[in-house]
Amino acid sequence: MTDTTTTRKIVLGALTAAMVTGATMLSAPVPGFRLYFNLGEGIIYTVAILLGPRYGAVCGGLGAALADLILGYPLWAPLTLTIKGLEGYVVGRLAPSGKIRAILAGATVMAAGYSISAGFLYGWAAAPIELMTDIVQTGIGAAIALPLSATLKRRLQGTGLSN
Amino acid sequence: HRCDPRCKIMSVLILLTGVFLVDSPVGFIFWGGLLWLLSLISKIGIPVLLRTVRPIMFLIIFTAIINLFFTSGTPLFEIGPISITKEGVRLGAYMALRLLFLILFANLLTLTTSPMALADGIESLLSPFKRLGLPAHEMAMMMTIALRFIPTLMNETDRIMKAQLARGADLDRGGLIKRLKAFIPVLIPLFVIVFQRADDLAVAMEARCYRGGGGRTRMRPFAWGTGETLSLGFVLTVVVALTVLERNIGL
Amino acid sequence: MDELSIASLDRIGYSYVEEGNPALRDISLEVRRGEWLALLGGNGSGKSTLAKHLNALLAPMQGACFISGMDSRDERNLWEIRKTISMVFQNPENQIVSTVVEDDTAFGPENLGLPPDEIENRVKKALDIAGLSDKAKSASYTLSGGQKQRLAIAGAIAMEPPCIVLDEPTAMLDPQGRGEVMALLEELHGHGITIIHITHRLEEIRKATRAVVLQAGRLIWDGLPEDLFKEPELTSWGLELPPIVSFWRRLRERGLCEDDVILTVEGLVNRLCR
Amino acid sequence: MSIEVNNLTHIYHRGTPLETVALRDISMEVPDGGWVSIVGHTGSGKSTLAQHLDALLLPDEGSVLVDGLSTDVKKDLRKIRRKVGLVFQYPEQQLFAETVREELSFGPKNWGEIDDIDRTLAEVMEQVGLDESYLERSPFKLSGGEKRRVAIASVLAVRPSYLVLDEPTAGLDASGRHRLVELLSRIHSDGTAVIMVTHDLEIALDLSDRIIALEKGTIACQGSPEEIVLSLESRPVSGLVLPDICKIWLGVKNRGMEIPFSCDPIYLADFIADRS
Repeated sequence: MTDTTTTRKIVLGALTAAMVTGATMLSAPVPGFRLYFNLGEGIIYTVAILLGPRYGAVCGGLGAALADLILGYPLWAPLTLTIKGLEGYVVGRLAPSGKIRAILAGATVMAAGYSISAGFLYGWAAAPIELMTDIVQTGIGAAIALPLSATLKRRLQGTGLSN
Repeated sequence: HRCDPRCKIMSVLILLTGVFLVDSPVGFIFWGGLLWLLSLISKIGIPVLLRTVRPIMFLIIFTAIINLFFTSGTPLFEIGPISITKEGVRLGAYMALRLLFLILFANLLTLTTSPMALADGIESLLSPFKRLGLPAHEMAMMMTIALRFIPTLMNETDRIMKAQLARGADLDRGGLIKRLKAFIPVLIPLFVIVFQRADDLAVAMEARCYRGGGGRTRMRPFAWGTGETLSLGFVLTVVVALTVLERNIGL
Repeated sequence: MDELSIASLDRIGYSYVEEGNPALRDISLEVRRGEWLALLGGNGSGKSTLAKHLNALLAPMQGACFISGMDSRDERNLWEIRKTISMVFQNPENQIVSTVVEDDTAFGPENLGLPPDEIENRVKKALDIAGLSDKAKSASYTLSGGQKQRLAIAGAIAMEPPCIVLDEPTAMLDPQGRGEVMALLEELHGHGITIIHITHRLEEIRKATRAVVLQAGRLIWDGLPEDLFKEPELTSWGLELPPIVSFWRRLRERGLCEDDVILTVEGLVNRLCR
Repeated sequence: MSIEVNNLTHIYHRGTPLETVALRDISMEVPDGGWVSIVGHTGSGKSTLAQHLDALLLPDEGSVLVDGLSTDVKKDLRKIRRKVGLVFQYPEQQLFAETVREELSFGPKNWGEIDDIDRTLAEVMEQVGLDESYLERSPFKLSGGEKRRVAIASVLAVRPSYLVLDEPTAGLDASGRHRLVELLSRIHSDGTAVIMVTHDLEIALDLSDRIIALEKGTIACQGSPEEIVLSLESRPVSGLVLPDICKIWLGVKNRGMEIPFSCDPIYLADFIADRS
């Protein structure tokens, strides 16, 4: 039964990604600008902190990119896949040595990625606005993820559900 | 354009690259023609295609305006501190049009291809990189499962939110931080459900003989025929031709 | 090895935690091809643990479990065993992999590496038997509970196993969904598929050809379903009598029904109003 | 004091292509201390109706009044939710706290009613049949049936006047179901009105004073259990199958025996045995 773990990894990655997609879709987006504030970031950070960089990358990249596809912004999907994937990875990688630092690093990756993309797509004048929304977005994410990951970690201990 | 998703993905990638290279009014007219042609072939009417842009129209206008006002250069006219420059008008119009075309081509892909077919196409396109350690099959499998569970998880979230609401939780009052905190009793049960479900589903998949991508076949195999090669060749030729042509006329 | 035997358990034992109470103790059971075996027991009787042994999701700690002659402790037999015995679980929601009904049905055959037209044939046939042909292109989340469980069963039969184990397939369904699933089981049995149906609902065993009861990890009863209804100890085994069975048993105690088992409304009313 | 539903209509996705009428022109009443069951097939609108009783959904037409407070008045919504406790299907899935005590205190804290909380919790734990040592345990480490009882206790902890339960027996085995029925009877005899939404006609007939049968969003019939059985015999409702024991009662009665209504097989068997 060596494959149990691989299969479970795939499934858990997929389900956490679906959570990110759902959380991103739940809040009504301001069209196009990815200016929608939502709980997606909070879930990405929580998953990355609890389960590590690989899950962080999968749920961030895949989950958020699927939301772009479903909400009708396919153009942004590949960008999101890369940027949020990297963001989730960075948070997961750095989380063991400090959650706040990890989130700050992830936020930097996200903000830089989207600001540069915005520069290319809408002109450089738009980049600062994108940067601002990204900072708010990560702030919301951190406010959710820090308490959530801490309580989840404690509560799931010994229930056979923790990883 | 009901052909192999791989062909469609590659074509759209070529088209998107092409759009980035457009740099003259003539170029945009050419591209408009190409878009019209493609929408004819794919039997998606231009009105349907344009409707997909409506929610993003705000963004296109925003792009135009922001470039209009914030580009320095030869002033056309000034109103108080705001000056509109020749370069600004040009850049604003180009950026907006370029964005419009990018969105339209990307939407053309998603209008003609289901997310499932996209997942399969991406898996197949990425499979040559498997040897470099890229988990192409796993990514496609995850995309399939994620798509399947998005509606289920959203229903469950709704139910948990209502259950906590019924217990007096207040999700839409108070300051931002207070509201965010109120979501924690919703998110914890959601995570618990997800972990439990991951275990159950993994067992169910293995009971159905799932053992990774190796040795799997598919019910609808990809058929890369001459049609696909021709259309990809066509798209490539047209894009290269248009770009070269535009450079020589436009400049 | 007996040609007619599909699963043969030889004194198996299993515990989830070392030192803890074993989930299964010393169970021997021979399931024959073509049987419809009802496996009964209350919560914690070990019936789900036993089911997982039949599909090689668990391997016995003591004793041995042979599926079509293959020893489940040998990992090389894993895939052949899972091809021989398919498994359907309690929660249909947690078994459906794909958004589209027919794609989900194809999941098993695709894992077996079958050629595309073979997969398509099997999917068609399986959906037909499960009564879901008109839903083939539908999204799985639009199905009712009963339809979802039938889809899970279709996914199992598309692998064309000689035997299917169903672990409380009706527990999460409404009465209509339960009826649909029970009718499908009857149909599968008619197709010659061996059925091992795990349940705690006595009313679901009437069509079974054999019933066994587990209690606290031990196999305590084995026989014909109609004989089980006569068993005086029945209620102390964590099984609840369907009201019609309680009614009949009470009448029998009061001397109104002889020893023949009458468990239909018409039969009882006719008997009482002769 | 009662819950009154007048001509309630609920439409999902109004004004979109997905528009569906979930409830049409529903009128019903739940008296203080009563036991009303809402039965129907999945998709008959019974869960939607349950959410209206707790002001989690608001009427598109008609009104819902809880002790005189209308769900139309926005500032009364929280008061209504305070009076009505709603236990969702599979309520154990909503548990989140570290200990049972914290879980049960969630409601009282939200309503700002934490005076005397220890006594309330002790009472509630007794009502659901768990001893007080459970208060310090993690709800995630309990058995399925215990989790469900904790979830019901978490709704009872604010002492609602009306307790609405959506499919309370779903997924339980025979003994779990048995214990849950006992628990509900205890809550009811302690003075709480119980509104049970279920597809389990057997339990509804056995326990309630009054039954409302829904079919495709409208009331197909309502009345006492006996009236419902007679009505379902003459006019079947899709998805509602009469339990065998009721069919036997009907069969014997229709053959001319004077037999009082009951769903209890032992009572019926004894009655018939005594008569013959």
